[in-house]
Amino acid sequence: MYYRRTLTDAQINRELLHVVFTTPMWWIVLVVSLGLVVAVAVAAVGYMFNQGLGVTGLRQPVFWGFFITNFVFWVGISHAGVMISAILRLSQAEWRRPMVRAAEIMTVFSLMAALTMPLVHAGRAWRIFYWIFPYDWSRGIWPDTRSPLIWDPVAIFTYLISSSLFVYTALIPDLAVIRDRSKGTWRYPMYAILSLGWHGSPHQWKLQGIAGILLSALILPVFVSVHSIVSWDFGVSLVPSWHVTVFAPYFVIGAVHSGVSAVVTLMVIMRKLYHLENYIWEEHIDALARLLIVVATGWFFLFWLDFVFALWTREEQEMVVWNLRLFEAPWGWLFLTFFITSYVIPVPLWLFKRVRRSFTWMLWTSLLVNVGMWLERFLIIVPGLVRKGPLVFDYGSYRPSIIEITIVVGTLALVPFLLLLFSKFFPLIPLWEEKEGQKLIDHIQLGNVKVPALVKEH
Amino acid sequence: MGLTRRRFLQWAGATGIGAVVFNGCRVPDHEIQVQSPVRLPEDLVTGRDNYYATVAQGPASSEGLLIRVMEGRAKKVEGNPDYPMNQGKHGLRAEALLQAVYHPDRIKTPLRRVAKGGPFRRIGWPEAIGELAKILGDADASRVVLATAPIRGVLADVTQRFADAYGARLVGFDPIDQTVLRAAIKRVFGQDALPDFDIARTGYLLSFGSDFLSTWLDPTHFARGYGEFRQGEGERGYLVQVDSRFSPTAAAADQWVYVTPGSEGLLAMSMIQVIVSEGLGDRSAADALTGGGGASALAAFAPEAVAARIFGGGADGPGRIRQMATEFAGNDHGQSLAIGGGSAGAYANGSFNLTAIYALNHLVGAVNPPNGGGLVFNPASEAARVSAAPLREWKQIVNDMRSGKVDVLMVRDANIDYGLPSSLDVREALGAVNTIVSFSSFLDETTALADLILPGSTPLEEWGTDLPDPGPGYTTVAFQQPAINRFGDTLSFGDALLQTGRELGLGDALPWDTMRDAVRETARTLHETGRGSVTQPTFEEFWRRALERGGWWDMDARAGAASAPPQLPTAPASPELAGDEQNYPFFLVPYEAHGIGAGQFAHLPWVQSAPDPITTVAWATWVDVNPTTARELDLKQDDIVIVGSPTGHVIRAAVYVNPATPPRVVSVPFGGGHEHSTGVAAKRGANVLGILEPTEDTETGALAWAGTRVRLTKTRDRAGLPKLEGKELAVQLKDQEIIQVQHVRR
Amino acid sequence: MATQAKPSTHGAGDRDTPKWEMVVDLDRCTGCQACVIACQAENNIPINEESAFHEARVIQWIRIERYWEGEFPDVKARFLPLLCQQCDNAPCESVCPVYATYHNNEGLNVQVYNRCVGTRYCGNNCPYHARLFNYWEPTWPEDLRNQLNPDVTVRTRGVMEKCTFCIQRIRRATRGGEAVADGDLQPACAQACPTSALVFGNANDAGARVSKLKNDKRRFRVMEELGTDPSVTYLKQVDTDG
Amino acid sequence: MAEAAHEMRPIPTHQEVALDVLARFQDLGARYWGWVTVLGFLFVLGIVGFVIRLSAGFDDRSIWGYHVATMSFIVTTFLAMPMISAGLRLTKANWRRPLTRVTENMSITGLLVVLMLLPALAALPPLEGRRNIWFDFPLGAPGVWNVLGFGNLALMGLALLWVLALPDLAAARDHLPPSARQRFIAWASLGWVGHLRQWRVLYAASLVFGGGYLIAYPLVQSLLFADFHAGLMPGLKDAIGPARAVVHGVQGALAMTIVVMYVMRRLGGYERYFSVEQFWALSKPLLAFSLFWFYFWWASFLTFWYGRLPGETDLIRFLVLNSYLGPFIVSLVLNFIVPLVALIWSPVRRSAWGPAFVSAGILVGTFVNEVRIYVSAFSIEDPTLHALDGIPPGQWPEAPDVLIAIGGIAGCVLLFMLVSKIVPVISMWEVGEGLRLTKIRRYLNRQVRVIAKSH
Ligand SMILES: Nc1nc2c(c(=O)[nH]1)N[C@H]1C(S)=C(S)[C@@H](COP(=O)(O)OP(=O)(O)OC[C@H]3O[C@@H](n4cnc5c(=O)[nH]c(N)nc54)[C@H](O)[C@@H]3O)O[C@H]1N2
Ligand SMILES: Nc1nc2c(c(=O)[nH]1)N[C@H]1C(S)=C(S)[C@@H](COP(=O)(O)OP(=O)(O)OC[C@H]3O[C@@H](n4cnc5c(=O)[nH]c(N)nc54)[C@H](O)[C@@H]3O)O[C@H]1N2
Ligand code: SF4
Ligand code: SF4
Ligand code: SF4
Ligand code: SF4
Repeated sequence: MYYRRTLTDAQINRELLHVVFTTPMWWIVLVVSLGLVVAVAVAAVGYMFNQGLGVTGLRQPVFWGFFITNFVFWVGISHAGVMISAILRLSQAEWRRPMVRAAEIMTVFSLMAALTMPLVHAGRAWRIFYWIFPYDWSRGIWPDTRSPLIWDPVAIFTYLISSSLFVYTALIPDLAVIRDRSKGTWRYPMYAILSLGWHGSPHQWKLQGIAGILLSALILPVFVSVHSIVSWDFGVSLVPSWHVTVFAPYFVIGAVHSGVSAVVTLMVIMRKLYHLENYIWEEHIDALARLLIVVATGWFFLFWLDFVFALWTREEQEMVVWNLRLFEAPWGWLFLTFFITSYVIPVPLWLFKRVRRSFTWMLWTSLLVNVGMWLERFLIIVPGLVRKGPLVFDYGSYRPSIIEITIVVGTLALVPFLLLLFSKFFPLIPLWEEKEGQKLIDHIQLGNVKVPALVKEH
Repeated sequence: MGLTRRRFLQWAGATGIGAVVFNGCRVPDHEIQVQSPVRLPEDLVTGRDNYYATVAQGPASSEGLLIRVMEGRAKKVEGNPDYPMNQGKHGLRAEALLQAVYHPDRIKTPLRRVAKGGPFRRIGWPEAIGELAKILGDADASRVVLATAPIRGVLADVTQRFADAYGARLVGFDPIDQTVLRAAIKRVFGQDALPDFDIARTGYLLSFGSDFLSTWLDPTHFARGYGEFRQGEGERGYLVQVDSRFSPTAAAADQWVYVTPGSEGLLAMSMIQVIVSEGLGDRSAADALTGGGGASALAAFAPEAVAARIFGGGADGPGRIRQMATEFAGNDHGQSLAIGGGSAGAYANGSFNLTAIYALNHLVGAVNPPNGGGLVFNPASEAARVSAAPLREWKQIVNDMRSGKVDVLMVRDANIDYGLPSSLDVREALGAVNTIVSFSSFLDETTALADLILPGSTPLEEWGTDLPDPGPGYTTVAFQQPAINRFGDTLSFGDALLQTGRELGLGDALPWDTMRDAVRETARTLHETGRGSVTQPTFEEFWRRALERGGWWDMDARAGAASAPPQLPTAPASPELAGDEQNYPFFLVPYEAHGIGAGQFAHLPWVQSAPDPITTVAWATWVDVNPTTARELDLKQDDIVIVGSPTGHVIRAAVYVNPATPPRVVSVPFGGGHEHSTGVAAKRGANVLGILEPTEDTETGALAWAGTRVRLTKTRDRAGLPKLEGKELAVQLKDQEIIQVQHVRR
Repeated sequence: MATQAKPSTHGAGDRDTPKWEMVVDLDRCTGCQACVIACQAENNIPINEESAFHEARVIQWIRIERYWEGEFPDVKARFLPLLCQQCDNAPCESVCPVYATYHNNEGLNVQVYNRCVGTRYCGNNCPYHARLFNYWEPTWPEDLRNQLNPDVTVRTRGVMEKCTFCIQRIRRATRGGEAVADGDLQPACAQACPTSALVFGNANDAGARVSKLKNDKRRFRVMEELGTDPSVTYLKQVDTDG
Repeated sequence: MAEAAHEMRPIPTHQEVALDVLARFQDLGARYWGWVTVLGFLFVLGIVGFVIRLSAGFDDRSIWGYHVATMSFIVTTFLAMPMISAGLRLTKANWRRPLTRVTENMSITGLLVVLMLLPALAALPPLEGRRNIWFDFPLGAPGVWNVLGFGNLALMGLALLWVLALPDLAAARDHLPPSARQRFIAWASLGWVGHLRQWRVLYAASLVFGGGYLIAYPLVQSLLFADFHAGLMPGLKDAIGPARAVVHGVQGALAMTIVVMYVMRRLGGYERYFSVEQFWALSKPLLAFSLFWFYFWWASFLTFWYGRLPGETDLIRFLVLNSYLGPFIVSLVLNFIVPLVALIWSPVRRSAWGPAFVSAGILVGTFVNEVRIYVSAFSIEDPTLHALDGIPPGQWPEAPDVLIAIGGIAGCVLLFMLVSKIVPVISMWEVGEGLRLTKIRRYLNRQVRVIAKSH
């Protein structure tokens, strides 16, 4: 079933390194336009630093809004990489091969996008290192490790570093391939340095393999911890509707839901832009879609628990939050949109093989999921503050300012922008993984049909 | 740490770049310094402070203050614990005196208009005084009017002397004056001075329209007593607020009784009728009151006859009146006391109302009761006092101005252009006055029309005395002294008058060089009594001690008994509202704003920013509308409505849907809608004084400011009201009430 | 190196150290706002312009919340003065990543502006909404700056602030080391309060008014069920029924 | 490339497997009856314990705590096992084939659970005033809905068992000599002959019932948690509870599967089917779910502990720190620490004894944990309070409780042994299918297995 097409190594090299060695017009257009959006967002950040956070829509007591929502969203997206590469690698799912690198690098870039959010949302962003770095040069005082805001950067930096290592380790064999095809004053030395003298000896391959497996195993706890810790930013607080025990797994599985959907989106777009029809097939997104059905349903279960156990106390302060979420404009409409786009539309559709195997359908359904999941984060975070506790006197609303929207849109442009830049220098599909996959293809004859089969890896 | 020169230079360079970068994004240098936890800024208090005792007088309030001064700058206003009226407490307006001193829009030098209608030119004080003396010297003294806000003490004396010696007509102005109250007190008790109310020891307090916890007379003084009344030594007092509006006092009351606007006196009369006819209360007083006529003399006021007019129908009306009368006359709660004022006295029948209300006190022995808790008379005083003139007099002055009979108008905090009803067309009348001179420190509407401005100083910068009226029940003289040097080139009004008087050769009538001398003379007379709170052998010692304590008071100097036989009112019982019910379906019950009053405090940012206690609105004027009424008129919170009166004048303001507003009433606070004045006050809110019908109290001629009917017209506009309350009407969650209440049975 | 400040969660076990507390008598409070403005003046709180109300970013370290009950004619408005409750088990403290808010040995929840980076997490976790964020750089007209209290830091934009129990007054009163008589030391709000609804004092002094009142039969603490152990005790409002 | 594949035994044929399985299936020897007798005796003891409890009635709810804990233990271990089969089938793991039937046969314990549910429901206090997910819904809540939920799970399990057994029932039908058992099997095989259409139905039905079971199980755990634990525990608002129970269910099922495989290897001679590959493969998710178990517990513990709300702190004291500290530690060690420390080592995973040892511990830990959760809840006197009124002491089992626990577990094993003589305990068709989809070939210098992708 997999790898119906046999590809030669030369063909793989040629096709996957195409964009590295040529610069298509569409690439320039996309990079420039996305770059402009990012630049506008950077300008908005500058303006915000200059004026103060007054330019946001935040207010008493809605201290967190779009930025934190976006932070949680991007941390969520980052969960795709590990889910795809580490878990599938450990479970030796063959269909992982074309998507591992793109998923991992998306992890790295979305973590970067996520990290910008707590940075710019802080009242005095220029002092933020003071918050995270455990130094005590002049204060004689360390950051307070009791604060979830210390757990956050610790977990996220760990995740960022290990993900980057993960990407890099898997890149080395491909870097050597590029190095061998590069000339010039900067190109060759750059790849030569980056490829660390890789020449593909069995010893090197063995080390690389071990490193991959080890990193996969080690990164899994980090993966679970990151979004759990993000969830505890809310869970351990006393804000009604935040102080919920189910948040940690609920956030993690929601992250996987949005992250894997983002991988689907990325796969479809990559396939189109980079002409990767030989590598990304219906089977791949079909497998992703099946994974998504399970993940989304697990997510739904936890969402349902959150809902039921909020209502079950029939405490009025929980009720007012849910009342706002469900029945008050515009929150109710947002909630409806969130629920329909992240679950009601895509999951039943994915039950159909035809949908699962259609790139167009999968593109739009996966995009819908992330529209919904962005809103989900917003609806988890903000209503609890808008209706915070029994102090009805302070009940108000929150509307993001144009500055907040610009900055959030900037991060939405930043990640594809970085991905495009990355693709200019490194192949988005690992060459060696594809080549290895080719070696494992076999068939079994059953009666008069030839069934595709695989050499079992372990 | 091995700090080599090289590394040091690197660091220095890095810091320099950092400083440039951070400065570029407006991050100040101190941002980069990080605080050690060992010595926190909170631990460090340095510098020496001084406290100066002084006093702030309002039209009917008197707050003794201590001003904290550091390095010549006033930092904080605190209440003077020794001063009998406020005993260490102070209200928010007193706090904001600081902002008057350091106000960014304060007029800091004398100004003279270059040409009529032209711009102002700064001039020096000698020139300013000379100019004023020349104007007055040239003018026919009988065509000169001197208008000031109500004043007491030495300043009143100086002003009076100046006006008398020169021959000008001296007239007091206050948009919301106490003429009716004074007249009623005079009539019911034969007293010239306002009495004190011993709220702390009162058991049953029946208040008609007097918002004494927020704006009426001296709220800080009353609130001090109110705290004791609630949770003092004795039993908890019981407060009934009879009011056509839900004021902060009504909110604090145990019972708020809504009555049809203007029917307060009717209710009081009816209660008297019940008390007399049922033989409750003091029988001799009842006889005296009815002139021996007994209940039959009051038959017209029997509950059955008047209840519908008071409560607007409903079968239980008479019963309620009887119950109120019985409670008032009984002594379940201790000493009863009836007080009234505010809107209750602001109808055509205001005098009737207040007379009837205060007459109630005779029936329950509330006049100087031996155990306290009633009315306490203040000793009469010969000291000069400039009280606000009633509307009747002002109408005449405005007419005189219009017909060219006034050549010079001098104003000192008398903002008549803003404070008199628009239908009098004061602006046009002022146009006919040759020369307008203002002594105000801020550019209010009337000052903006002035030809010459001699900016006065603020209370923290000047000398003076205050004889509180109402006082605490005994002779009290507060001293006002400069806590700081004058900030800006200003001169106190008193000193300006003294100097001008010298120029004009009125020296005999004004025998002092400065206000300080005048104050010292007052002090000297007090010293000579050898009595009171400060007694010292030498005058200088007395002077120093009295200034330190903030004044002198003689607790043994108390007033005698009521000097007039009890009387009942004879004036009309009906409020005679302007406007017909058909076209103007709502009673307009305006009220002094909790902070900015009737506009006198609108220039002070703290006062403007203090939320109204009931609606929590700040900085704006709003219209209180009942929720059902709002629904009927399709009005929502924040909708802008036009409030129009039969005068044809209108205001526009946003609606506050107020659950406590009675259905047929709309309420609008005074004080907003300044055209001129400071940047803080100007172009903000609406001036409801402007749309009032210039109806008078039939007896005293005072403005019947609550006697106008209005209609509401919805507009398409909306304006979010600046209020502290959130977007939702704040009603506590039923399961999670955060305010706990102890329920007691009466 | 400086010694580490060790935050203790519970103020003052030892009786010699003062434990500052406040009692708020709801039966006295008339909602008059004197406390609000007194605090504003004492603590260099920027002027709450009209825009601050529109933006719902009013900074008042003590504010009077007004709750409605019922509708005309059976209507009540109840006032609740809310200030930082100086919780002995303060939820705002543990969430701050930089120890910008901590508990001192006198039972005060201290805010160190200089350390605050403005994450606003403490604000989220304060059930009393007592924490206020400086969204804008606070500014005063030049002349008005003359009034600023030199004992109190002027906060910059981007930091949290809240009621300090007028710590500068506490420091001034106690810097000589001698004991302070009950009532001599008052924060600005309690000092102003015309009805004496606010009573402040040392709860470790058994004779102090605050110690007596906090055990009054009308006592309660706002949201006591949260276990924040506030240092502000409220006395119930009294309603006379029927 | 694993060394296991280095020198490979030739792949047996489908027929060899079938004959071997059927021979064991046919055998009803003394050893079998001996075990059945012992288990039957223990089960009767359980019934005695139950009757003792019944005679005391339902007024004192606390005496029913251990009964519910036993029931929940069965739900969390035996009744969770069909999820393994359903889940592995969805992931198309080839190594699942020999062990799916063991787990499916275990769904027979659903019958016992439904029986045990009825007295448990009778012991529940009325809904009024206590927190519940029924919001005072009038139609028979919670009893009717619990019976429907549990019944649905039991039926779904039996349906899954039956449908997937059809080819093997047909084989047994054709293989066994005529007897009452053979006639019953013949009836049960529903005329299976192996049409393409029949196979299609079988695959579709396995998907429906497998998926259905995977959905029904969390709902049943939610019912258990909400009605029997949180609903009785004043102030407990622990939304993660049902999810943690599900995770615990998977852990318990994996452990029970491993233990059953180990016992069958040792006592039943099934080494050939339950090779190290199965232990190895199962011990990976076992490690994962042991970590998850802790993670899910930690998530709620941290939330409560950090929040410092007095009500929640009291609950922690009750359930974790004071009254049930002992059971908690036992459970923490056996369900988390031991699996973590043991199973991270590949040699331990790649053995039969290692996973079996860890799994046995997990089962003990699971029972203790169910005691902690349900006995504590049933010992609360007034569930309508909104916070604990003092911290009640832990409750030790009494003789009837011990009998019920032993009898319940024995009953489950007994049911499994009985049903396994109707439905062969190894899925012959699934194993056979796997054999056809596998071949051995040379790759570079060694032998490797090639597996075709299929259902
Ligand atoms: N290598 C090298 N040598 C140099 C120079 C150079 O550039 N390089 N520069 C030269 C020059 S220009 C100078 S001025 C000298 C400076 O040389 P010194 O005069 O030795 O100056 P410092 O080294 O600062 O030491 C001054 C001492 O005074 C103490 N002190 C500080 N304040 C007070 C006080 O109020 N009262 C008392 N009693 N003591 C106090 C300090 O603790 C310190 O011990 O060095 C000269 N030597
Ligand atoms: N950080 C720091 N600041 C200090 C002091 C310190 O110790 N540390 N010390 C203080 C004291 S005591 C002093 S005296 C001052 C000294 O302060 P400066 O007078 O600034 O002395 P130097 O730092 O020695 O630098 C003098 C400069 O002159 C240059 N120079 C050297 N020889 C000649 C020459 O023949 N002709 C010319 N045209 N230039 C020459 C050097 O290269 C150097 O750039 O600094 C004061 N400030
Ligand atoms: S009231 Fe809020 S800010 Fe003050 S100590 Fe308590 S939690 Fe912290
Ligand atoms: S806003 Fe400041 S005080 Fe509050 S948690 Fe963040 S850094 Fe700490
Ligand atoms: S105690 Fe001080 S800081 Fe706190 S509210 Fe009162 S005046 Fe403000
Ligand atoms: S000053 Fe006192 S009475 Fe006035 S609002 Fe504040 S607490 Fe209430």
